[in-house]
Amino acid sequence: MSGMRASGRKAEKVNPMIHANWTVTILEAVLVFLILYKIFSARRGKELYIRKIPGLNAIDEAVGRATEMGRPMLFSPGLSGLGLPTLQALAILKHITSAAAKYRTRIIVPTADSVVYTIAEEISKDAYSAQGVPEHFNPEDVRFLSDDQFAYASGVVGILNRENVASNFMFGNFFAESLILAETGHQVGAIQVAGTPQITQIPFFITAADYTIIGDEFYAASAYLSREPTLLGSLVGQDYAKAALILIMAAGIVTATLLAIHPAWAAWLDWLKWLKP
Amino acid sequence: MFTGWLIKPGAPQWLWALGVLGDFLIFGSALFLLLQLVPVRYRKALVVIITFLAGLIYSVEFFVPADPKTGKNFLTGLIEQVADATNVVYAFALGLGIYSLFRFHGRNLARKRSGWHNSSAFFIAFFAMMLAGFWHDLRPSAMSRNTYNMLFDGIVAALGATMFSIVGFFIVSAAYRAFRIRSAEATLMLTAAFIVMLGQVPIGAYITSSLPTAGLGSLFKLENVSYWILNEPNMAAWRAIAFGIEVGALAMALRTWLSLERGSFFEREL
Amino acid sequence: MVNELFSWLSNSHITGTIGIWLAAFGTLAIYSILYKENPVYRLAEHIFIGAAAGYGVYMTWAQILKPLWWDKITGGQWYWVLALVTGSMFYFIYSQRYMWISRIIFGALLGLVSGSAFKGFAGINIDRIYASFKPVYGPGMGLGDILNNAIFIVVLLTVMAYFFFSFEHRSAARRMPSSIGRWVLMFAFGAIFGSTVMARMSLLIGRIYFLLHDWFHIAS
Amino acid sequence: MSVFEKLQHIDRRVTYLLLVAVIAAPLIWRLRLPIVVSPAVRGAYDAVESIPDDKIAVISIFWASGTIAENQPQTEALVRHMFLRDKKFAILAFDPQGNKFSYDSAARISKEMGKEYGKDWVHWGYRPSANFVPLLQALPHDVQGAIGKDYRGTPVAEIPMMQGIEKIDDIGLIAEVTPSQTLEVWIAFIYGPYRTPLIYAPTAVMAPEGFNPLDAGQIEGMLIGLKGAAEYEHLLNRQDFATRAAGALSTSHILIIALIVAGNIGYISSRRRRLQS
Repeated sequence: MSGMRASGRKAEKVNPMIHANWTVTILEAVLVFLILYKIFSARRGKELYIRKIPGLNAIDEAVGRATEMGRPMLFSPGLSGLGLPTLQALAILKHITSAAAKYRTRIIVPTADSVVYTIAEEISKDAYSAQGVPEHFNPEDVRFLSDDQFAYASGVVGILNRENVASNFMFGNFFAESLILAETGHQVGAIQVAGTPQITQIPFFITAADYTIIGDEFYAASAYLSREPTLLGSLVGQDYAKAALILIMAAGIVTATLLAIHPAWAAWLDWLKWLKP
Repeated sequence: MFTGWLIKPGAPQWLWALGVLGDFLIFGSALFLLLQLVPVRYRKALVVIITFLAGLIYSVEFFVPADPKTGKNFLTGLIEQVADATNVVYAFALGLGIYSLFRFHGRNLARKRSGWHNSSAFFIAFFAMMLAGFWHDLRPSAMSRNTYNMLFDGIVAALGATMFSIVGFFIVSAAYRAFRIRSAEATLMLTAAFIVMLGQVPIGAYITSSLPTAGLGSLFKLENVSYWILNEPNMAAWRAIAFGIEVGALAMALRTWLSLERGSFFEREL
Repeated sequence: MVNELFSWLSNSHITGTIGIWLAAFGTLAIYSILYKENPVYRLAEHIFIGAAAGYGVYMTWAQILKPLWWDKITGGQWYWVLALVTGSMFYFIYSQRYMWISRIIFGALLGLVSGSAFKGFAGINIDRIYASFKPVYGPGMGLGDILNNAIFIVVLLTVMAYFFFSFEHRSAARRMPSSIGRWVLMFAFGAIFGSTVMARMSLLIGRIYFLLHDWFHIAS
Repeated sequence: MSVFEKLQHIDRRVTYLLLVAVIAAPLIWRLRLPIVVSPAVRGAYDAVESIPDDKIAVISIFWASGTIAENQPQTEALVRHMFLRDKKFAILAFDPQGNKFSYDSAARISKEMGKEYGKDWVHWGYRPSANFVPLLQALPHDVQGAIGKDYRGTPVAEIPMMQGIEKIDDIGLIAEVTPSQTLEVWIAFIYGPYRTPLIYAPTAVMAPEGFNPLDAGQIEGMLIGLKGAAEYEHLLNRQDFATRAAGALSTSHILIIALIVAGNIGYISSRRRRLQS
């Protein structure tokens, strides 16, 4: 797939786990159960509360502004090939193209991966057909630009400048080019909404974009925008899963503290080693 | 067909190419005809099943305990093949990307739209770089290597490094504009950035170089403060964000695998 | 004429010099965007995208298709032809009627991506969960460790609290952890920003040094 | 517009020009900014000094053109130091670009200092990074067998300085110059079992990877990015690229800080004025 991207810093170290042990199996089973349970209970029609995420409300505002000004929008789904962050980006793209099709506002989608390009084209075509205006879809607006990180950046910079873009959306995996895109968007006066699971790039979006979706608000986006019961349920399930992680860590902290005070209790408190990688 | 029986290893490359083409046509048409037999109402189900089965390969391989002697289970051999196959299949999609580029720039040229000369520059650069690559690979000589190096160093590497270095300019303008003490949040961000920036450069180390190198005073040396920020509070915050992101990704994976993500990508009936 | 060209191309000194001039002009052309968008930048952009695409085609062949596919077929593993058949399914997106065939390959890729998530989740998170079991107090611990661990725990919990979406934070006391979390986040983002500046400046310095030294021959 | 308002709205083009000026100046003219040598760099320097005469050093190259500004000066400073003290060394590249860059650098310095290829130094050529771990597993038992041929295609067994270099015990130091997470692998496969001294020369953003091993004594020293290379040059009493670049690093950071301060002075004063009026 696509090669290494220059990103600057790597996250904490990643230990490639080859096969699951029992602890991992049980932990993941619990998390999966919590998420699926909430999805299915939401599908049965349970009302769910989701807090406000200001950055995501801004998406509709940005679409509205481009429509009023009669200028195009740009959506960049990030640099990565087909992976989970890109899938989420494409789900957000679907929401935005549907709005674009509804208001007949032009949206340009430059991509950095052939497969992502293919799916993005399909999503856009689909969205225009669903709104009953398939003839408004311009296949040239969904483009493959380059799978080279900085050639892609140079192309998006060119489009942002030349097409007089009014709203710039950046969702997906971004690396060192995040600031190039966001700062150029700012310079051309576009209203910008951005979100990425790449933690190193979030600060650059915060400084240069108007609205930044932080951390796992990125994965909450499609639920928040579509209000689909499945997705809302999943979002609540994710909260429960995170709560489970917090409980495990709290128990671990208490145990570690007790062990530090009374090393002799190790015989009773050795559950910690189950999680030892 | 051809490649399996008729053409044996050692045959000339062009014969292999013909054989691959022939096999592709035979197998491709067979699969195509087979797929026509699938009734329209089962198409969606077929896609759902294939998605689920594909997901099973990696997940079952991960969860089934491995033979302690070899470190492998019954699927480990298969996933190595699947990983290669995925890479190969993915690589064939590059043609679509190239098609997209050619369609866009080709139309620019054909209709003499404004900027058409840029599109011709695109084509020239594309073919020059591609041919130089194959030339130096297939017919290595001083000439082909020089040409390849000239184009690679002079265009791809140089423009890439330049585009990358533009971040240096933009970091200055973004920091200047955004780091104002407008709110508590902005002030916190500014403070951390300020300390870490100073702690990383020689001049920062110089400012506090009069502090002792050991003991309590050394804690306040700028480079140590900056190191502490990066390794204690920053690491904890990073870990907390990452937990959320990872759980979000896991949920996304689950929904995709089980095709619960209805309406997230496609709506049109098949 | 052709012979002259060939003899130039055989001389690494000449091609090296041409390469440096190409690179220097390209560098200046790209930097011209900093002033404003202009025809020179546009030309450099198109050349860059073209060359990168050409390079991409060559690299896809040299690094993926040749070793993983072609060499296997010509080595006797004929069934790798099926990878080409599978890959061709992408191309049905351009047909209204057979578009659904492309969904099969999308489905398979989505399945593979999601199936490997369990492994990815475990590899990334198990170590980190374990590493988070930090004692808050112990007789053998120095004041520094105790403080650091306490800060670690507060930061971890408050930031995670910020990312809860479905719990209503009505009362101020309930809201407190998540607002502390948000402040901590901003502080952390500031630190990430600050720590990236040096690396980016190094690149820019490298580029300016190239122009001054390799091309202009000052700053030696 | 008052001075304070002007301070708040400096045109970005002006800031870019200032940036080019403050970077170019120390590169063109000698600008003696103070350099403080950190203990980590001192440790690396001392480790090179104490390589036994009957052992060789290995410089491992993982970098490519993307991080040349940081990793090349590190490589060159190490090479220069080894030539200066007559320590024999071998370069081993895991990146095709780094392979060429490192050979060119070492050959240039070798010529400049009157050293001879094959007698004072050798380049073991390039191995794909996929072979990194297998090579590290094979190297300790049979250096010449694991390496095979050098950069120029000569069997290493025929190279004068490689005579008697057979096992890991004949290697006195390993220097890892890298932009990626490769240190752990060296620690796991070489330092762990054989206690061969290691020094680490990462890019600035990767430096956090090194603090833990440094603290644990698994690495002797560390050169952090361009700054580390400059400190190393300072110890060698030289003022090469890194020293000048370190000046430029300092000046560019001072510029950013000055601009932030100026912007805030403008902001505070104009706000105060608005409150008064």
